[in-house]
Amino acid sequence: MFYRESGQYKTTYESDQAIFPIREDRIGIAIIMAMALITPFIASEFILASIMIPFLILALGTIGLNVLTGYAGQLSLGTGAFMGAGAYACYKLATIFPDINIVVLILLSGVFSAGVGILFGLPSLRIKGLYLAVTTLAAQFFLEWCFIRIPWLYNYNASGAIEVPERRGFGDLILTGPSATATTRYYVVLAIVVVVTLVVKNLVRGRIGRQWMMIRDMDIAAELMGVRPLWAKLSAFAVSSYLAGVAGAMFVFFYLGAAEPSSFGISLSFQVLFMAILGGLGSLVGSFFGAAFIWILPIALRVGLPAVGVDVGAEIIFQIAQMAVGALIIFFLIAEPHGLARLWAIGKEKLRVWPFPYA
Amino acid sequence: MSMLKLTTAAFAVALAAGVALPAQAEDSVYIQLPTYRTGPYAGSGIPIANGMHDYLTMLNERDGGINGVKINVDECETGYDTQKGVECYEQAKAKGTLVFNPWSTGITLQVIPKASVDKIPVLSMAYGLSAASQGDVFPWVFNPPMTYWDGASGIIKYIGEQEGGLDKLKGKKIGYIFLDAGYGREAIPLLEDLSKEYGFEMLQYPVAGKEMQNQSSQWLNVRRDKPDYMVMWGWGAMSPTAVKEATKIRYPMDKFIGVWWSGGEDDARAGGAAAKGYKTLNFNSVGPDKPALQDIKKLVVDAGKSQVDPAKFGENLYNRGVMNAVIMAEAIRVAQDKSGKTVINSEDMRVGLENLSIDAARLEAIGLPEFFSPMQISCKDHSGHTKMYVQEWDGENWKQVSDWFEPMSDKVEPLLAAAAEEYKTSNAPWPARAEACAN
Amino acid sequence: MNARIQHVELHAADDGLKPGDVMLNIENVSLSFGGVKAITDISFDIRKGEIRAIIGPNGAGKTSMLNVINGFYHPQQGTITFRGQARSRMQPHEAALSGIARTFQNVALFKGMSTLDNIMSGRTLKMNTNFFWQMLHVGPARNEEIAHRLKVEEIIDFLEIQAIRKTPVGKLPYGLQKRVELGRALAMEPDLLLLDEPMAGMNLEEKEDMSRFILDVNSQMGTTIALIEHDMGVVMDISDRVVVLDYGRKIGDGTPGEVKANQDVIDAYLGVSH
Amino acid sequence: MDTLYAVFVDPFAQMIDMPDFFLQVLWEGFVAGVLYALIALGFVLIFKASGVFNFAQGIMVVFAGLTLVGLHEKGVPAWLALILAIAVMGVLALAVERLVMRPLVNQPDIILLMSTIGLTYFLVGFGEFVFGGEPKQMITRELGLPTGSTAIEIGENGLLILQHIDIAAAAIALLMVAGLGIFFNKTRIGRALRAVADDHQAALSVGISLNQIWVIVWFAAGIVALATGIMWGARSDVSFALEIIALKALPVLILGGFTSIPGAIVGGLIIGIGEKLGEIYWGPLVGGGIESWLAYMIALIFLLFRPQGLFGERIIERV
Repeated sequence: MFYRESGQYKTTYESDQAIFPIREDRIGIAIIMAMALITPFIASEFILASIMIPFLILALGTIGLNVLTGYAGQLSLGTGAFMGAGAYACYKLATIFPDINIVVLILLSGVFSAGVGILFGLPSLRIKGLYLAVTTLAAQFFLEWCFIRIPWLYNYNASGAIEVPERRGFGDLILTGPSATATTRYYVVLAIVVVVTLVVKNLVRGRIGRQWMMIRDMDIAAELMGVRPLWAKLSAFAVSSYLAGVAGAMFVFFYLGAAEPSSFGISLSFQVLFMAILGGLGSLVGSFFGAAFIWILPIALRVGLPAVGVDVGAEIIFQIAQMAVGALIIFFLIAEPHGLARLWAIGKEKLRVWPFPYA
Repeated sequence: MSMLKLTTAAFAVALAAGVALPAQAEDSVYIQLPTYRTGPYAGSGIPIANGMHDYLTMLNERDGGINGVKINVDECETGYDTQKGVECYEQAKAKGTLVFNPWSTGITLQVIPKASVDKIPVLSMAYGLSAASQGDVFPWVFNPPMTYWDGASGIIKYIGEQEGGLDKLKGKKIGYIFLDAGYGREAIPLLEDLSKEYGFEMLQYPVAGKEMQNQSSQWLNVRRDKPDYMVMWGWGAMSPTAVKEATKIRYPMDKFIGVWWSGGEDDARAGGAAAKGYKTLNFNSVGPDKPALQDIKKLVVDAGKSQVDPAKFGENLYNRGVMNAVIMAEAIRVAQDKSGKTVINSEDMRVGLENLSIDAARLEAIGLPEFFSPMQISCKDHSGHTKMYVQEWDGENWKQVSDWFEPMSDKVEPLLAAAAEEYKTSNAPWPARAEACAN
Repeated sequence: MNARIQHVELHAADDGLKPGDVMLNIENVSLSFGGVKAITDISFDIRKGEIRAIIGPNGAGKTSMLNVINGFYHPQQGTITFRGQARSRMQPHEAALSGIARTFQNVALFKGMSTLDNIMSGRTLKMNTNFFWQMLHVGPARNEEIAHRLKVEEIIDFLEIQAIRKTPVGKLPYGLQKRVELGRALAMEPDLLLLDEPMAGMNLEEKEDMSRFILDVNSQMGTTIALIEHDMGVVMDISDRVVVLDYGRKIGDGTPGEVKANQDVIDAYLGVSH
Repeated sequence: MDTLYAVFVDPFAQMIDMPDFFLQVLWEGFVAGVLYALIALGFVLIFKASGVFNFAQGIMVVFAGLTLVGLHEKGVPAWLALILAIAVMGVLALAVERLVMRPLVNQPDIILLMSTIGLTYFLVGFGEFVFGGEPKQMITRELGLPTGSTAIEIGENGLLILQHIDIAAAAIALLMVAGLGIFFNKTRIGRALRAVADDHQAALSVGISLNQIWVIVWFAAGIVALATGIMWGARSDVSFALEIIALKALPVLILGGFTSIPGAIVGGLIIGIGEKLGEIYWGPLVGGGIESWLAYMIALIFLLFRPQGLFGERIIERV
């Protein structure tokens, strides 16, 4: 009733190819953006710092993996390490160039992780499918080792950890470090995530995104139509690891505040992979759904169960959350292998023809 | 669509809970205990968690809390994972915890900068950042009864005694096998320093966290290098595996000395009879016999309010957990005294910790005579650098084999000051101490 | 209409060849996998502007032949000359670049994409705005996208598939998928179009449509076509010349009439033992 | 020049210099390799019969071991605990087939892979929930497995120490491979399994029940996991920290090919011995700890030259 596109005629291909060709979608996105903007005024600091900030950052990491796996069809189990590459690059940049705005450095640090991504993407030219997934584990473990064994990366810090220095920008606002308020960090993260997501959307709806999808759906046919697999796969690896790197840098600079190599372990890779799959491969909006779900479910269980009077030990809740996540992953794979994004699409489809059951 | 609803519902619950968090009763204080009863480090984490939890519960049961103020305790499972640790910290902060005990050097490093801003004292009992003992730089961080560097110096001192003097260390080879994380690396600068000073060669054998249970390469290297002594900084599943591997290569166990964290009964038990002679440092007494421990047994364990396996009650790491709780409880008392309030907040707690003094008489009074060496924390010294001893595994139990002795404070203290300065510069702008010393 | 968006004509490139000149020449080509010979010493040519059929029983090496032509397989022996240029190990995307397009025996559409995107993907080689503009999707990138969209819409009109423009191709019936695949190949504006069994699995009506499209492509756009087809009726009706393969060897070559009269061909199809 | 010497000459000089130590390294690598191979074996069983890349094999090892030890801790005698643990693996196989594999039939590889990662998460939570999170000691003695060690003298002062449990592990691995070989080649179910591996639909059409086959392979993989869990648990403790080590089976599979049982064994030995030699003799050059990634790198480089694995056949792509 409220969501109907009939009567909205497009007279140019330009308007037909807009990101949100349907008016209701545009209104919806405006409402979501408005809500995102006022969140700091209504939510507690805990929600802002422990839920919203990491959720947005991980959503960006998920988009990164989605570019590679969802759009270009190359399965990767090394996202955590690529995020780490970005984080360490950003740490080095921030300590070498203390006067440059940290947002610039964060966006720049992705370039380094992109380089690493290209390097580890090279085998994808010969190795495919599950075999490739296993080789990305080489990237995961090798990079983790580098974060430990190359002291230069953490400025020879005795503890082997990187600690986020305080940096100011945009006037004299404290952006990073312990004194940065959750609200400031939230807005910076939100801005970066929204802008970068838009850019990725542009990429995937244009020539480059089509090339990725061609390689994903039928690599031989793509090649016979003039796509150079080298270029298409490596560009996917580059963009994907760029996004992962930016997400990793933000993860440390705006969320964790300090990081050890184990912060970028394989469990982070899996976490992001779950977000991508549950959200829906090949869907940007799905990345947000997936990230929200995987991030919030355990916290909701942890905070929510005691709040509603279920009194069990912290570790029991932890174990229940772990079981729940595992079981839900299987459940959703069975119920809807294409993830939350598909459910969303089906929901929209139903709304469009409501009150009739089908069009 | 069910998924969407679920997400929304989950979010709503989280939101509601998040808003409801800071509420607390008038006559109680809240302490969140970050613990890990799951994951690869659970073997060490469980007895610690039980000890902390049970002592505080016992105070509530026996005395109705501290000076009539109940201690609200809940646990937050970190799994020894820094990311989860930060979550727990944020949750603890939202619920107004008096003090934060990270129980992981990684998490400690993570929360040190935050805690100073949020005004929550971090109590990292004999772990974490050694340099945090410098109260003038780290007003919000406490690491009593001593630092890792005290421990490392203690081990070298003990080895020196075995060899008949520190000068005999010249030309000796001392191997250092450690968990390759913030925890295990913390002792390296001091050991390197001492190796230069006394002329022994230090060989490093890092064990990656995820390879803890696969140490055969490290021990093959040990077998090749034949170090005269082995020093271990192990935790969780690393320690039992190391003990087992050491027996496998037939390393002389009496030359194998662990830090206090590698001294769980289960750690040594894993090596079976062959582990006899394995030594570790310690700074608390082992065994269930102290009166306060008996109170715990009666009021908490036997009443079914504890998760501890009765057979493991009073073991080393359990008592370590109790000791951590004693420090908190005593600090609360001091804080109540200093602030004149019974329901204190985290800033009062910091003052309490900073003026904490537990002497032999006080230990006697709380039913824990000679439970640990008397400690005195001050504005300047947040660690106390108290005494430790060496214990040896006799195949069944830990036996104290040395007197209580002091660390090489003359060697450690200047390094601590230098490290604190370095931390300050590398984390510039590090806030200057704003809190007055309340004396 | 946006003035900055230039209109591109849809036809094969002018390569200086006149209709009837040899466009592609295959000489003594042999291909084997391990010890198995797929193609043995085959020679034939394809002339500009013609419809050339390749026929033969199953396993005769027809598809392998197409794979050799567009660089997917590399023959061990023999030379291939395209537009006067002999080539050595050419990569598939280079074949595409030189103007060879193709459809597949088992539909090889990009299943995750819509009809529109599938056909747009045929324009890949003709699009060249850089990464920077692609990221912003304004200016040159958007103009380019729209210019090529116009082109693709022409093809959609030509193939009469306007209604399924935004449908994911995986949901389409087989006959329409084949049509979309042809559209995708046409979007490349090829000089030489290779069709691998374009009518397999179609009913009579669909076959008639497809035949009409092939003839129209050939006559209106001037595209040279090589096709593999099992339906002899169709082959004889629409092709100018036919080459017959059997067990990886050439056993006949000529106009439909000549081939029909060739004794070897009749034997091969009726199964006379060798 | 020094670098070249350190990389190409010195390690070999060390090997010759201390032959007993070299043999010890080989032996340790061999034992580790056998254990990797055992994990890989369970994996191959499932992949062969269902095309499922079973990421959960590693966690099944821990879960099986934990069940055994956990039951014993709760007072069940060792022999009964062993039987019960086997039964639990059987129930797990049934549950996985019924609740995971059957509803997901015909889904793409990545979905099946993801479901087994989901299974991994579930089993970790479930195992800890039931048996507690702390590492447990394997009941080696109670199961009648040998403990202790034998030292063989080599040359002057040379000593090769062989743990009896390691010898037992190698022997059991050998027996399992032989047993599976016979099972696959000589029995009716084995033939059905191979048929399913070749072509699901064709197998269905000749009356083989896919569901039944899947239960059988998951059960067989569960038993292999239990054996692995016992062996590995005897070397260190049974805890979920083993999970990461179990990932080492993946490069083993790459080397050996996903479907080859001999490949799993040979791949396991190459990885096990290769990473030990690398760590001991070349690791110190770059600061040690290379064991954590060496196996994956070996696999990666190997794949670049032979994408089909050691025993796989070259794939001819068709369009």
